[in-house]
Amino acid sequence: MSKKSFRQAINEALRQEMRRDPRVVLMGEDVAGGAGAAGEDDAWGGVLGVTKGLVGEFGRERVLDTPLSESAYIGAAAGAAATGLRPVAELMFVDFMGVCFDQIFNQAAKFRYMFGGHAVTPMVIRMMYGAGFRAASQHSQCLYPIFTHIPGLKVVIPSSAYEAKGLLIQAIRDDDPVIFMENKVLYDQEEEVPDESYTIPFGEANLTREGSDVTIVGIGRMVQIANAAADTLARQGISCTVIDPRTTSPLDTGSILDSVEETGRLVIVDEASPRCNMATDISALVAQEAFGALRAPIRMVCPPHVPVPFAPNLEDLYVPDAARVEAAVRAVMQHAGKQGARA
Amino acid sequence: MSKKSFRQAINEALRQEMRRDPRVVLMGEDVAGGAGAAGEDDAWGGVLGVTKGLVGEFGRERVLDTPLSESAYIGAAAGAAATGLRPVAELMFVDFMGVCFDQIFNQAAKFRYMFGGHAVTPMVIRMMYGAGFRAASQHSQCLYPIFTHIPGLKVVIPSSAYEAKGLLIQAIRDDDPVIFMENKVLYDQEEEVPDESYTIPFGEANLTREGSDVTIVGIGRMVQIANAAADTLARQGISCTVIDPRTTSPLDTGSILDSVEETGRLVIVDEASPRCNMATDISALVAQEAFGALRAPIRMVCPPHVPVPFAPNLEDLYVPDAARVEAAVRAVMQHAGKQGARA
Amino acid sequence: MQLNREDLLRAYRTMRIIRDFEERLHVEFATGEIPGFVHLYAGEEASAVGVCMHLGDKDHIASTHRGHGHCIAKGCDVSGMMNEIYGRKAGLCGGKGGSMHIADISKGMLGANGIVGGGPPLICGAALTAKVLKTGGVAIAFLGDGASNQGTTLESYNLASIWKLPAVFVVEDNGYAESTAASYAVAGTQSDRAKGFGMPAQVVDGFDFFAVHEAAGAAIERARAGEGPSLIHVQLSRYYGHFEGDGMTYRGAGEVDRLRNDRDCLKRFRSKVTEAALLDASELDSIDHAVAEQIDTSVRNAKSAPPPTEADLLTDVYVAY
Amino acid sequence: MQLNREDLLRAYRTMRIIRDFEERLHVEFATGEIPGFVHLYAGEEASAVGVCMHLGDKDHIASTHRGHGHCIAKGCDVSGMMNEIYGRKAGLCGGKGGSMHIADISKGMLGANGIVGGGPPLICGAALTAKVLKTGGVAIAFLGDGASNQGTTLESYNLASIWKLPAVFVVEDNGYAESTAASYAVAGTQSDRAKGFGMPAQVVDGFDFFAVHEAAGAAIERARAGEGPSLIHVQLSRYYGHFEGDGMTYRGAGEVDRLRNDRDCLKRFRSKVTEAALLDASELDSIDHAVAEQIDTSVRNAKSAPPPTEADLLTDVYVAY
Ligand SMILES: Cc1ncc(C[n+]2csc(CCOP(=O)(O)OP(=O)(O)O)c2C)c(N)n1
Ligand SMILES: Cc1ncc(C[n+]2csc(CCOP(=O)(O)OP(=O)(O)O)c2C)c(N)n1
Ligand SMILES: [Mg+2]
Ligand SMILES: [Mg+2]
Repeated sequence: MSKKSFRQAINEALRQEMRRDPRVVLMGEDVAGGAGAAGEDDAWGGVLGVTKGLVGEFGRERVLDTPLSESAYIGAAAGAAATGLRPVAELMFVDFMGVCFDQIFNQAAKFRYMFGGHAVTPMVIRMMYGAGFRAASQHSQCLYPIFTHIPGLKVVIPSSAYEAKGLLIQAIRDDDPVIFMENKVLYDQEEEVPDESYTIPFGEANLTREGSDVTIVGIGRMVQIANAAADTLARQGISCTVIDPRTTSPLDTGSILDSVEETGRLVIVDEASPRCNMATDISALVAQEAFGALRAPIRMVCPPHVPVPFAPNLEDLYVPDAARVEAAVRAVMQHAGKQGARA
Repeated sequence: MSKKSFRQAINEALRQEMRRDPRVVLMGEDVAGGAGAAGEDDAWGGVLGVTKGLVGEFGRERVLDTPLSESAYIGAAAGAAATGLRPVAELMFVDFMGVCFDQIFNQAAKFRYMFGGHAVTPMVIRMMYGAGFRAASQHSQCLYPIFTHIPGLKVVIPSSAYEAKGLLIQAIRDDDPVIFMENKVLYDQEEEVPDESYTIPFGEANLTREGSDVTIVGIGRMVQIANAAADTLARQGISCTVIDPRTTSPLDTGSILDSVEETGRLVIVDEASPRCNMATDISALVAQEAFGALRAPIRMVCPPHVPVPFAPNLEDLYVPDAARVEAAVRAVMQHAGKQGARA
Repeated sequence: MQLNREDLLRAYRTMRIIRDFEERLHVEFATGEIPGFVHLYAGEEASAVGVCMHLGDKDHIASTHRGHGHCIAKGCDVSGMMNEIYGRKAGLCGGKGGSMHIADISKGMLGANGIVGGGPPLICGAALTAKVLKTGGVAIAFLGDGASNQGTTLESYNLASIWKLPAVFVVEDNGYAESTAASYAVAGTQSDRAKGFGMPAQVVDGFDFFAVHEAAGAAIERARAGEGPSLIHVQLSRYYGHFEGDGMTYRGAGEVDRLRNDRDCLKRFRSKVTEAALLDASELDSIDHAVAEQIDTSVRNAKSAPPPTEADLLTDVYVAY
Repeated sequence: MQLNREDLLRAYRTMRIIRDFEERLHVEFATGEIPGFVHLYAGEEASAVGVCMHLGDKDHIASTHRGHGHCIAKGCDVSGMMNEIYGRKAGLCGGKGGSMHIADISKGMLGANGIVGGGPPLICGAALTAKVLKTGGVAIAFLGDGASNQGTTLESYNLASIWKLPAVFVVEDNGYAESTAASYAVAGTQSDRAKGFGMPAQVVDGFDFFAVHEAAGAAIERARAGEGPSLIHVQLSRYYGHFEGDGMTYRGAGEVDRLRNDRDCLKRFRSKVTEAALLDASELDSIDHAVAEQIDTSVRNAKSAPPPTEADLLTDVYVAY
């Protein structure tokens, strides 16, 4: 056990799984870097250095730099998975899914069903998501609601380094296509991460904190925002449960419903665009399945329905922060009861 | 005024707008048909004959058969829209969005915001959606939740021939990128449609029926299913309001909230895959904004989280039908009150 | 690869099965009993069979919406296919896929595909598996002239080329994508495109089984030898509409009849092998009869076979969830 | 197009503005004051300027993530650009776009683009507008060697070709896509690819303004004359990393220094026009001074300019909603 960054945790998960299973191969743009160039090999290890060092250990047959052709190589990962490899493909930024989405949602995700259960497609697609990098509209999106919408995909969104390692190892061992989303703002964040390999099962939420007044569900990095808000609120006498679902598909509906049965109040923090996102998904689940327990409106803390802006001051306004979560929690705490709720 | 099919209504809308405005051009695979072939020109008029006859009137300079290159021609529509044309591009089946999504969501949808308000991109992308054709997993999806999720797009889903004509004319005159979704099962359905041109504004829901017990919101063809259910329920003494939002983006939140304030009960019927879909979106809206009015859990009637199956008996089970809507309405009517709701 | 008697009989039988399968579907579709979209391969048989004769179960193919011929040539069970097309539980995909999604991965058949251009990237993956796991296998993408304009296809040419994958791209150019002529929609030539991505290409007459067989043999041998991908431009024609229900008004008068009379791959095969005294006409006749019976039985069985059960709606989405 | 004195001065000034703009950003980025990703165009100036000298406001270009040079060459306001890069309200996009999304549609500049291969389809559209509305305009897509492997680009070649659009594809081949060499990632040649889609191609030395200018002139003239699209393969190099922060360890030792010394487009332009006595060195010197001052002012102003207001977060998503 030692302190490792989110980046290192992912690198270690990849390395350990590649050692364990020769069928695991990596592919993506610059995942090694320097292919065909005169200078250093392994020059990049991914655009933010996450896969650095792996080509040195596993060679270019298993760590494949790709051309700028996402449909071809993400589709190749699907075809390879269906025929015996266990590829981990990197899409770099989730924002690029628009040039290769067909291979993900119509091919990989549907093989098993369309083919009557006779296909197994064990692939992982890793990608960065999220705002905070001043990278503007085309490099800052979340988009996991889109993948969550698609039957046949699993969607994993780790909230910390420890989570990232265990969930990625699980993803690689999983026999279904897995979308693995890495919040780029977290890469340098460190925490204690075991050296040995371990898995965190899908569909089992993590209650990062337990309280009695309000349930807060956060997605990915928003778990941290939720925890920060809960800290402040605790000092003010409001006791929150914070739930990290870890995977949005499958979603651990039981943990969320159980918690709301106890607290009677729900706030959801989602960094994704607000329409048809995870906040609406979880809210709808609870409004259908735990309505009787609800003592206040469900509140969603999300960005506005606008593309991610470039200017730092605007981007900071765009992303949900702890202050907004605190305000939402206070609002549901102050709610008088069932009558006259429409504010 | 005369009886026209949904198909004819769309054809007429296109024809009238092309007559009115020479900047309106059509493009898509086989929208005329027969390009370069030895036989009949205008051989197809779209895969299900929707654009038949238009090339005869407007010529091949304005009715453009395209190669099988969705990224190129949908992107071309975006580029043409930004530079002075008003293109109506046809994607054929929404299921094909995966090969061209980038041009829709990262280009057309974001131009205006990324460019600080200096771009205008008046384009319409027409496409078929929905199950019922025994067309299996890759030709039967809804996917409008994905477009609704994207800021910068407008999403229109007409529920009948009358609606289709008025909404399509509005879409063509609109200055933003519009996704126009046509349920293929409706093409042969007829109703009275005015001969003259008319528009139906976006973001104004249509209450196809008003009642006092339950609000039912249906999306696209599901409005018809909702109305059929409401007919049956009316005979059983349950009085429903049925709301057709017409556009999911913008969404007429006011009409939905007002209705729930009156009825206190909400059922949403959405043919899209159940996670992060319009049913969750509307449910979440109401659970946040009209919670105090709710007298029962919100119920969502959606397909299961599976790809669309091929076998007719399975497909019929997959799509929400009136019986399921009726059952959901009865369930919310029978709900005892706020306590013990979790069933 | 030299063709012995067995091979010739197999080639003829396979082409005949495809032809009868499709001709019969054409008839049955008209009765309204077959659900969904059906794209017939009749007329193009020499391509699927000429290519797949070189392949074994460890080799993979990816097919298209017009997939029946490729499935049969790659060894998919014919009655399993017929059941699938009728939406039956006993179908190769349990009735969940239908005509556009028939697959049998155990036979190396990675699926018909409802997305034009869906297959070529997958084939890069199958070829990568062969390369990394050193299976000796090759991977073949069948694609149409229309699909040759899809970005996914063109990217795959490049990827296969730079990775020197054991892959072959078989462009089945039947002159049309739906109602749009290739002469309108395809700029340049298929061979020049291959060259643009550093691949060799061959152009072959797709009515001639032997020509296809030879070209495919060379391309596949090259791939197996680790020399990388190549492209075969097969020029052929479809006898029926794009899908059943297409009136084909865009085709020139008599176009199909002429092709059927003058160039048909089965007729040509028959006259060639009988004239060269490689096979007897009677042997071929008895294949014809046996195949007719086989197809008849498979249709009769499929018509009365049970559909999937309600529970099947929810299974097979994930291995575990 | 013959280049008169005015043209030569303009060409030099524009290249110099681009160079100084980029060199200065390189310095300023290191201070940490510039937000986001910044991709510098320094070294490639002759391409943007050689092409855009032929264009007016009714002609359109689509650019890339490495867009500053194209913007400046197409006439975007330099201080508006600098403000944009600093995220200021006075930026060309109100601070909402940043380096990767600078656009000025009134100048025919359809935007830098954060998506590699995003531009070529758009340019087909701009060219279609020119054709349908008979504006006489042409549309140019700039794209990198990396982008030449993107399906969107390859589809656009075909679409432009079959529609005979007044379009030109300028492949700026700087030998790398991020850290990956074109020699590894690009199979075939850019010219052969063009041929595969029925387009003529020219290969030019991208350090030589005059070579680019001539090739672009011919391609643009062809497009304006209604003879369809073509491709120009411009061979050049970038002086800085893929983006600021890239250590460029993948490049050969001394690679950039050699290029800067031996082939630099500004040096070459200067020696050519002074040796031929077309312009005086002193004229060029005074341009250098004026440009240095202009860039300095624009940076100084941008640093102290106000950011967008909170309300700006929510505006400009739709024309009306
Ligand atoms: C991505 C995509 N776009 C469009 C279609 C609709 N479509 C199905 S088949 C077809 C034509 C295919 O032509 P070609 O590739 O030549 O194959 P052929 O039908 O001639 O065998 C089209 C446009 C589709 N299925 N997928
Ligand atoms: C679709 C997509 N894939 C990947 C990226 C990440 N990316 C940005 S620039 C770049 C390399 C581009 O290379 P090239 O086209 O040669 O342009 P250059 O940077 O050399 O000017 C990559 C991979 C992206 N922005 N968009
Ligand atoms: Mg074809
Ligand atoms: Mg480059």
